[in-house]
Amino acid sequence: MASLPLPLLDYQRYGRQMILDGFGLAGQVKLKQSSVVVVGAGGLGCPVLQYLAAAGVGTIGIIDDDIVELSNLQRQILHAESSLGVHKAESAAESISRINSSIHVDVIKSRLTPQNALEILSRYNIILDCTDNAPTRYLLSDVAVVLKKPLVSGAAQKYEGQLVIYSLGPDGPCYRCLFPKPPAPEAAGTCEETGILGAVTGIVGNLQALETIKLITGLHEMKPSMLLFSALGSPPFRSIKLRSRKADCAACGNQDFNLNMITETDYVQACGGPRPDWVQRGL
Amino acid sequence: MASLPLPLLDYQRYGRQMILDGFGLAGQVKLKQSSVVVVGAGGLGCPVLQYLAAAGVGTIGIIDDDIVELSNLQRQILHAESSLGVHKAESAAESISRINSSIHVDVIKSRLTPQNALEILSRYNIILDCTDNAPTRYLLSDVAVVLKKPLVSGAAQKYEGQLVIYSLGPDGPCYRCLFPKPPAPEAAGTCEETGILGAVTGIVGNLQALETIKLITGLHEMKPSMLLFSALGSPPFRSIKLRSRKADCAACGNQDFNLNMITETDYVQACGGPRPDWVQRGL
Amino acid sequence: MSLDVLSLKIEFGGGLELLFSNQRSHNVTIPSKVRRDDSTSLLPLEDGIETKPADITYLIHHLRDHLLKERSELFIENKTVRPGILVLVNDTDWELEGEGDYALRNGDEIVFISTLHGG
Amino acid sequence: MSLDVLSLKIEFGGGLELLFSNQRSHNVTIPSKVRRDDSTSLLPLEDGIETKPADITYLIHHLRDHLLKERSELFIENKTVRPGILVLVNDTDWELEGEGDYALRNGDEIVFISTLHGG
Ligand SMILES: [Zn+2]
Ligand SMILES: [Zn+2]
Repeated sequence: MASLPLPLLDYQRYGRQMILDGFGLAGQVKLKQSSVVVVGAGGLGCPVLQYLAAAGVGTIGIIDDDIVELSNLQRQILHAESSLGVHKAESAAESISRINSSIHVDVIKSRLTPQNALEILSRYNIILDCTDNAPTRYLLSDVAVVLKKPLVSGAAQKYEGQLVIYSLGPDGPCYRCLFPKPPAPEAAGTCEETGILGAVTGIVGNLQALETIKLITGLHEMKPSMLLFSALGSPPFRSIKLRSRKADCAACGNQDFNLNMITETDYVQACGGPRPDWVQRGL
Repeated sequence: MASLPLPLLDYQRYGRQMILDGFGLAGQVKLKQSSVVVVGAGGLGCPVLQYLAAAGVGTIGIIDDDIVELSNLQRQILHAESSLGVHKAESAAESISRINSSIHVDVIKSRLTPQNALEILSRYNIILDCTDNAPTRYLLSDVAVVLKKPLVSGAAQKYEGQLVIYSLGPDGPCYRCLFPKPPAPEAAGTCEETGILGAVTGIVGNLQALETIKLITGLHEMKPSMLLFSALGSPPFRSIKLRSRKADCAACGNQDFNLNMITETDYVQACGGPRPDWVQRGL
Repeated sequence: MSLDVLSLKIEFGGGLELLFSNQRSHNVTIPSKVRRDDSTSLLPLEDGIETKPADITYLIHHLRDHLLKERSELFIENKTVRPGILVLVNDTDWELEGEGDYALRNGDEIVFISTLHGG
Repeated sequence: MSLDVLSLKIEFGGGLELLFSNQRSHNVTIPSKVRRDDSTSLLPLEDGIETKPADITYLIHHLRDHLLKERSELFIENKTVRPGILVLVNDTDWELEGEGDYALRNGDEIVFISTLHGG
């Protein structure tokens, strides 16, 4: 007797998305077989993890070395009051396992560094940037270039959000194509504490989850674009057509760009700080 | 000694939003003093409740008479596997209390009907339509007109979402201004089962939470508009400038429109079904 | 308006695209001067036929006759769109633009969107 | 281009608006022909002065000299925008439009957006 491609109960659990045009059983099987790593279990990572787990992504890695603090609860909705003091990666893993116990979750509580990033991230099909600082954003982009994996990158600050998939297909730009030089730290306003509205991280995180599901199921249009969001803007969303990969990009334009060059790059200097937050503090 | 407008720990918990331009301590106090009712604890209601609770809305009503089923878990992210068989309103209340135990939550497990809607909804400042059927949408709009309260209305189906605030300010249109006649049920494709992607409900629900927070804190521009979302569209979002209230609207254009007329209106016939789902089954 | 034809961008959403080859975006060309009775015959306008500048009411008939694939009652009713459909003219509610009487201009984008009820 | 001046819609985002009176949207009018050295004096162009059609490089200087309220080093660096700022021409990445050399047209919408790092 031939076995079903999915457990019988999965047809019931995921039926409402499996009946969608262009999704189907094939889409659900792809989700189950895919592996995704979410870097940062903070404001962006929480909604991302929630919807990836609910949709049935088979393997999810969660990287965060930070612990849950009271000031996080205003937006990091996988962490409860009872999780204060617990590692975010653990708290998030427990929350998404409550939604869906059938998915495999890797909890990674170590700091992502130029030394370990390539090895850790190589285990996954898609990388999600849910971090909160420029050095890690450059590091993730460089790793995605080397691994030739798409990087679904979200950012949120104050009332605004931004979303780009870097290294999308053979021609999509990397982060360095758009921003070759890191901004000076005083210009970034990001190594310091800034305000953030929870629902803004929620919207960007949900959009990251959606783009990831589109990539896995083959529903994505695969054209490089940037989505800008401003909670107080009118209109609130703006879609931007982006350049292709740049031939003179220090990362993706360089045939010889490799692991060693990443390790040698001074990501610390990149943000100007003496001790960068390699791992996402969940802004 | 004068008492603080907020408990001391609240400054820590909500600090990241209180430091935002135009938000401040005043915004946080307004959130704490406000009451919001979420009709439907399904695909839209779950993310809405999560972010309203996290942001510190003081009183939240949850109306849903349905129970959690396996097919809900793909998108209704406040319900866990352990909640199967539990009332959605209860399950959702428990989940948001884990995030924020300081808010007051009303659990309403009765069906919303033309007979009880006015009494129940009158207790709250803002009404959120997170339902899944046309009759309840007309009922909520009519009640919002009578009560002169804004109705933050979200809808999601397949890969698409829509967002409007009805009865916004003195001139904003109601649902009947835009759609005077209910569609025939075969045209609506909504009394039947349709597919839905979880992240789409997440995005619309998050936007509903955001609009609600903007209304409460005074950050809203107060211009009637509709936001259209298509997960596969390019661009994915479209903002529409909407008409003002219509002088000949059967509801908001009628000075005499009142409670009794609502009760008399045949909402059942409106959707063509013999037994409408007054309460949201969390599509 | 000196053009003989108008080129329009038409978009369908909220499930309406299912009636139009399951395709959301269409480019449609219509005459700039049309029969006042909204009939959409492509034959030349003869002397004595009453005409008007092409408006949205005409466009609705044109789409029904030349683009719609099935079940016209899910799109048109009593010479206008059926209840539950909102029409947008260049991202503005058509009610602000004169509804069916809005005189179309070359390059206009007209969106037909069905209201969603799910959640 | 026969106009003497160009009317542009300028928008700032990602925190850049803080440098411009904390206002996201601005309407800006600039000459259609400007000094090749990007100096933004409003005095008439005399004979012998080298000129060029107004481009984005000129606009950046114009905004610095006539709209910026503080800390120009957070907006301009080496005759272009500082690292971390993306420029959009009518919702398209300026790199696809020739970057600073893009010749501005009346009615263009130019957006300056600072990349966000938070999460
Ligand atoms: Zn590159
Ligand atoms: Zn009305």
